[in-house]
Amino acid sequence: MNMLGNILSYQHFPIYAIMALFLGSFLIAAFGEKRSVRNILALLSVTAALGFILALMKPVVFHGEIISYWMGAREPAGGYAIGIALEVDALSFFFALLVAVAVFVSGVYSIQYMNRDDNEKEYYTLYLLLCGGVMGMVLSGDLFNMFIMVEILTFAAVALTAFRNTVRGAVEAAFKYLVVGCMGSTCILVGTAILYAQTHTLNLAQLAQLAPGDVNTATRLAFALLFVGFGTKAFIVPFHPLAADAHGAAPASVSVIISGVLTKSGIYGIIRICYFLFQSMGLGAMQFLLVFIGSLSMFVCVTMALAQHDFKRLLAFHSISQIGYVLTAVGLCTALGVSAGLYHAINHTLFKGLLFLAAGAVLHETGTTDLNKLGGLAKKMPHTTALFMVGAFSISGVPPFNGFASKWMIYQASYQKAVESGNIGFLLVTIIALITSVLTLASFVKVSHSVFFGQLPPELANVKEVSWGMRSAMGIFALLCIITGLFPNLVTAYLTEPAAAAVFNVKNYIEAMGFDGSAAVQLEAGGFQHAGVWDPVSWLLVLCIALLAITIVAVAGKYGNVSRCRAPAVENKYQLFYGGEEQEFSQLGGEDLFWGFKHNWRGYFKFMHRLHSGVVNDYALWAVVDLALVTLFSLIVL
Amino acid sequence: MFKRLIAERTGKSPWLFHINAGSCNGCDIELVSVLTPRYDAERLGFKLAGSPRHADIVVVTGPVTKQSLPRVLRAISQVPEPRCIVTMGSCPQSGNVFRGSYSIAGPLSKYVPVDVDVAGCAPKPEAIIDGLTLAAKILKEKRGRMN
Amino acid sequence: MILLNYIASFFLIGLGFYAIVTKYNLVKTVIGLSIADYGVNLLLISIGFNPGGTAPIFTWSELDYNSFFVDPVPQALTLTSIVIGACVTAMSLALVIKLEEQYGTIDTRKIRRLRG
Amino acid sequence: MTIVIDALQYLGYVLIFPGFLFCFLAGMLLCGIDRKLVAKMQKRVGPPILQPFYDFFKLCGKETIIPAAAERNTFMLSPLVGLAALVVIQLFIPVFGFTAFSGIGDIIVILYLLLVPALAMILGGAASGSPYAGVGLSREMVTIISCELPLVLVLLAVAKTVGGAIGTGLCFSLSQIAEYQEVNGSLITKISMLPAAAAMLLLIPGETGSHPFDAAEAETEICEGLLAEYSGAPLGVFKLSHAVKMLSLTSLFVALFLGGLGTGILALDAVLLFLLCALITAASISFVHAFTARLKIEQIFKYYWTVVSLLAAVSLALAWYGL
Repeated sequence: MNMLGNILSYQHFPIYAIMALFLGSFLIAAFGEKRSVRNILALLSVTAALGFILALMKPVVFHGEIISYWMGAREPAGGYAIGIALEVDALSFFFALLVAVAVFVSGVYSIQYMNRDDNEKEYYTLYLLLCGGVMGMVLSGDLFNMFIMVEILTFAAVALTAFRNTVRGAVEAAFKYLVVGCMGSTCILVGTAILYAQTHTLNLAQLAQLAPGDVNTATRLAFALLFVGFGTKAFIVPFHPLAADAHGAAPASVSVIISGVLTKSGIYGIIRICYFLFQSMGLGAMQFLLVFIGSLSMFVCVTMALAQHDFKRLLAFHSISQIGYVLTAVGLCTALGVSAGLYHAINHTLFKGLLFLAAGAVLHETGTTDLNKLGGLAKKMPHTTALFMVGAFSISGVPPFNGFASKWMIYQASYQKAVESGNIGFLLVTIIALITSVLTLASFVKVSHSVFFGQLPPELANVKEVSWGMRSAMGIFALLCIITGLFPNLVTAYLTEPAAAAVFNVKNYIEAMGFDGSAAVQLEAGGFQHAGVWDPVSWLLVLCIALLAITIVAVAGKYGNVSRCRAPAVENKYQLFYGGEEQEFSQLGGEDLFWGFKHNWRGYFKFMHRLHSGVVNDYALWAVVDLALVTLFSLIVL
Repeated sequence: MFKRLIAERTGKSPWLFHINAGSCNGCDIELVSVLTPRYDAERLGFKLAGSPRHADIVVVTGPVTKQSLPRVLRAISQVPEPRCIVTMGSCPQSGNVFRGSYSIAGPLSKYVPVDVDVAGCAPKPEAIIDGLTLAAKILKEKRGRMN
Repeated sequence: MILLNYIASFFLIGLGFYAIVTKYNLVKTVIGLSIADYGVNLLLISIGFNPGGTAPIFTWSELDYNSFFVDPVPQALTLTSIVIGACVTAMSLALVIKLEEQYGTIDTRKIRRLRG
Repeated sequence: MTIVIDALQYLGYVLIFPGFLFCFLAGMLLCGIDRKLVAKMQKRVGPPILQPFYDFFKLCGKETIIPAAAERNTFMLSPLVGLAALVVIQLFIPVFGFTAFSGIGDIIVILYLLLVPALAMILGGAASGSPYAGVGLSREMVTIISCELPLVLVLLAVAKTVGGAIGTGLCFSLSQIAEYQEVNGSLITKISMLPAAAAMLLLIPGETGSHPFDAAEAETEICEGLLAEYSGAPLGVFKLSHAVKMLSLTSLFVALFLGGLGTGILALDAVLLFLLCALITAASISFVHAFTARLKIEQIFKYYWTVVSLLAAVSLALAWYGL
C-alpha cells in the first residue's frame, strides 16, 4: 500500500510524463500493426502525458515547489552530482505544459489526418519519439541529457520531415535540416564538454552554481557554442530557412510540434543558458544580443513570409517571426518582459498549431497548399474557415484574441525598458514589433483571400469539409486561443508570472537540488506594472451590445431585404460584375497581392531572395558565421 | 417611420451607372459635363457610381451594337431594384445615323423597358439634368410601389 | 601532450565544418559531419584524461581515496556521442540515396527546389 | 438598484452618447460638411449637407443582391461588425474630461481597434469573390501598412510626452492623457508635439481612405474595389462606417492634441467636439480632396513612410529629449 502511494507520488510524475511518450513510441513500434491498437496506444500515451503534467500544476505553481528527481535515487555525493536528474521548476513546468497540450491536440488530429498515408506505424513511432524528446528536454536537470533529448528530437523531426518523401522537396528539406541541425547539436555537445572540463559537473543546478564564478575564455566559448546550438533548434535568424523548408514538407500534425514545441525547446535552452547557467542577463550587452537577434528574426521572417506563395511555407516563416517576439521579450530582462514573452510563447503554440492544422485540413481535402491554386474554400469548408480566421486574428493581434494580449504586453515592456534605460534602441524594437504585427496581418489577409475567400477554382468544386476529429482538434486550439485572449489576468497570474519569477530566482533553482546558491546573481526584475489598460471581457461585452443594437436596427430596417440565387444555374443578376462581361474564373493569385508594398521594397526582396538560395552549403556557412560572430561577441563582452 | 424615411429619400440620391453601348463619345462627354461646376448635378444628389450594384439609374449611350447588347443587358440586370433605365442621345432610341447598319441591335426598348428617353445628338446638359430628375421621380414611384 | 589533443579535436571540428561549407558533393557533406563528430569525441576523451590514471573499473573494495583513474563520465558521453554519430551518418546517407533517386544528382547546387 | 442604474447609464453611453446615435448623426453630418466644402472649393453649389442621410436611407430601401460566388454569412455580417467596432472605438476616445469607458483600453488598443473596421471591410470584400475586390483588398492593406508606421510614431511620441510630464516615464492610457491636458493645457502647445500633430493631420485622409489616398476604392478604375459587389443596406452600412471613421479619427486628434478645451458640461462638450472635428475635417480631408488627384498605391506607401513618418519621427525624437 505504501509502495503504491510512493509510486503515485507527484515526485515521479515528470519521469512518468516522459516515459508515457517514449513507451507509447516503443509499444507502437512493437505491436502497432493494427490500426485500432495503434490509435489507442497513441491517444493513451499523449493523454497520459497531459494528465501527468497537469497534475504537477498544484505542487509547482500553487505551492511554488521545485521538484527534483534523481534517477535511481543517486543523490549527489561529495558535493558533486553524479546521477542523472530531472528538475521541474515553474519554468520547466510552463514549457512542459505547452508541450503536453500541443502533443495532445496534434495527436488527436493525426488519427484522421494520417489515414491516407501508408506507414502509419512508423509515423506514430517517430511522432511520439519527437514528443518524448521535447518533453524530456524541458524537464531535464542535466545538460548532457538535454543534448541527448535534442538529438532524439532532431532525428525524429528530420525523419518526419522526410516522411512524405514523395512531396516536393521533402527529402531535400530533411537533408538540409539534418546537416545544419547536426552542426547545432555538435555545438551543444562541444559547449557541454567545455563546461564539464571547467566545472566537472553536468547538472544544471550545479553548473549554475559554479559557472558564473569562473568565467574564462573557455566558458565564454562554451556560451557561444550553446547559444548557437540552441539557436538552431529555435530556428532563429540565421537558421530560419530550415524551418520554412521543413514545415513545407512535413505533415501538418508534425508542423504543429516543430513550430509550436520544438522551437520552444530552443527558446527554453536559451533561457536556461542565459539566465541560469551564465546568469549574464544583467549585462546590457547580453540583453542586446537577445533583443537584436529577436528583432531581426521578427522582421526578416515576416517580410520573407510576405513573399511566399505556399501556405505552409508562409506559416513557417511567421512561426519564426513570432519566436522573434518571444526572444525579444525574454531578452528585455524585466518581469513584464519575461512574462510577456512567455505569454506569447503560449499563444504562439496555440495559434500556430491552429493555423498549421487548418493548412493541413486544406491539404488533406484539396491536395495542394499553393496559394495561387486555391480559393473560395469558405463555401465548402465553413468550419475550417471560421477556425482558421480565429488563428489568423490571433496571430495578427486583432483584439480580443490572444495574440493581442501578449503583443500589447511586449510593446509596453520594450517601451518601458527604453524609457527606463534611456536607450533609444529599445524604442526601435517597439516600432519594429508594431510594424511586424501589421505585416503579419497583411500576410494573413493574403492567405484568407487566396485560400478561403475569393473565387472557387472549378477543379475544387467537389471539396468537402474535413472530418469531425480534425475539426475538434482545431476547435480545442481555437477555444484555447479565445480563452487565453479573454482572460489575460488568469494566464499571467497562474502560468507566466510563476515562470517569470522562477527565471529571476536562480538561487531557488540551485538550492532545490541541494547545492549552495548563495553566489547566484540576483537580477533586478522590476515591478510588474502595465503602462496602459486593456480589459478584453468588458470590451467584448461593449462590442456585443453595440453589435446587437446595430443588428436590431438593421433587421428592423429591412437589412434582410435580400435576394440571392437559389437555382443551380446562375442568372446574370447573381453573377459577379466584370464590366459587363460574363463571369469567368479570375481569382487574384496570392503572389500578386500587395504589389504596392513589394514594389517599394523590391531591392530588399531581391536581396533576400538571393540570400535564401536553397543551397545547403550557404546555410551551413551562415551557421558558421553566426557561430563566429557570437563567439567574438561573447569573448568581448561576457 | 423608417419606411417613410426611406421612401421619401429615394428620389433624393439617385446614383448613376453609365453604360457605353457603342457611343461616339459625344454623349459620354456631355454626361460628365453635367457634373462639372457649371451645371453641378451633385446638388440634386446625382453621383456617378463605379459598379452597377450601387446604381439606381442606368444611363445607356450609343446605338447598342450586337457586340455590346448582351453585355448591356447583363450589366442592367445586375442593378438592384428599384432601378430606372435612361437612354441618352438619339442612338439608343432610334439608331440615329447608324440605323439599318448590319451591326446594330438597337433600339434598346426592344429588350428592356426604358423609363426615360433624353433625345438629342448629343443632348444639352440642361436636357440631361431634366431627364435625370424625371428618372429620379420615377425611381421614387417605383420605390413606393415596392412596399 | 594533452594540448595536442585539444588542438587536434578543434582542428577536426573545423575541418568537418569546412567540408560542409565548401564541398558541393552530398557524400562529402556527410563525411564532413562525421569528421566533426570525431573531433568532438576526441575532445570528450581528452577532457576525461588524467595523466597516469588507470581505467575507471573497480570493485567496491578496491575503491578508496587514493585510487587515481581517468574520469569515467566523458567516456560515457563519448560512447553516447559515437552512437549518435553513427545514427547521423546512417540517416544522412539514407537521405542522400533518396535525393539521388529523386533529383538524379548529388550536387548540392542542383538540389535547391526550396528557396526564396 | 444601483446596478440597474449603472447598467442603464452604460447602455446609454453605448447607444446614445458617445455611442451609436452620436456616431451616426455626427459622422453623417461631418461627411455632408466635407462634401459641401469640397464643392464650394471647386465653385460648385454642392449637395445638401444632409445628403449622406439621403444616400443612407435610399440604400436601406434597395434590394440587396448576394452574388452566387459570395460566402453569404461573411458577406452580410462584416459591415455590421465593422460598424460596431467603430462605435466601440468612439466609446474609448475621451470627450475632453469625459470618458465613457476609461478602464478598458489605451492607445495601443485604439491602434489595433482601428484595424478591425478595415479588416471587416477587407473580409467582406474578399467574401464577395469579385476580382475587383481582390485588387481593392491588396490596395487597402497596403494603405493600412503605409499609415501604420507614422501612426505608431505619433502615438509613441504622445505617450512619451505625457508620461515624461506626469512622472511615470510613459503613459498609454487615453483618459490619463486627457486628464493631463485638462490640467496643463493642450498638447499642441508643446513644440515637440507640433510635427506629430501635422503628421496626424496628414494621416487622417489616409486612414479614412479619402482623396487622394483612395486608391483602394477607386470607382473609376476598379469599380470601388472592395465594395464592388455590395448593394442595398450593407453598402449603406459601409458608407456609414466610412463617415463614422472620419469622426473617430478627428476626435482622436482632438483627444490627443486639443484636449483641455472642454467646459465640463457634457452637452456643450459634445457640440464643441463636433465643431472641432468639423474644423479638422475641413483642414485635413476637404482641403486636400479639393485640389489633388488620386495617388498610385506605391506612391501612397512611399509618401507615408518617408514624409509623414519623418515628421512623426522628429516629434518622437523631440519628445525623447524632453522638449
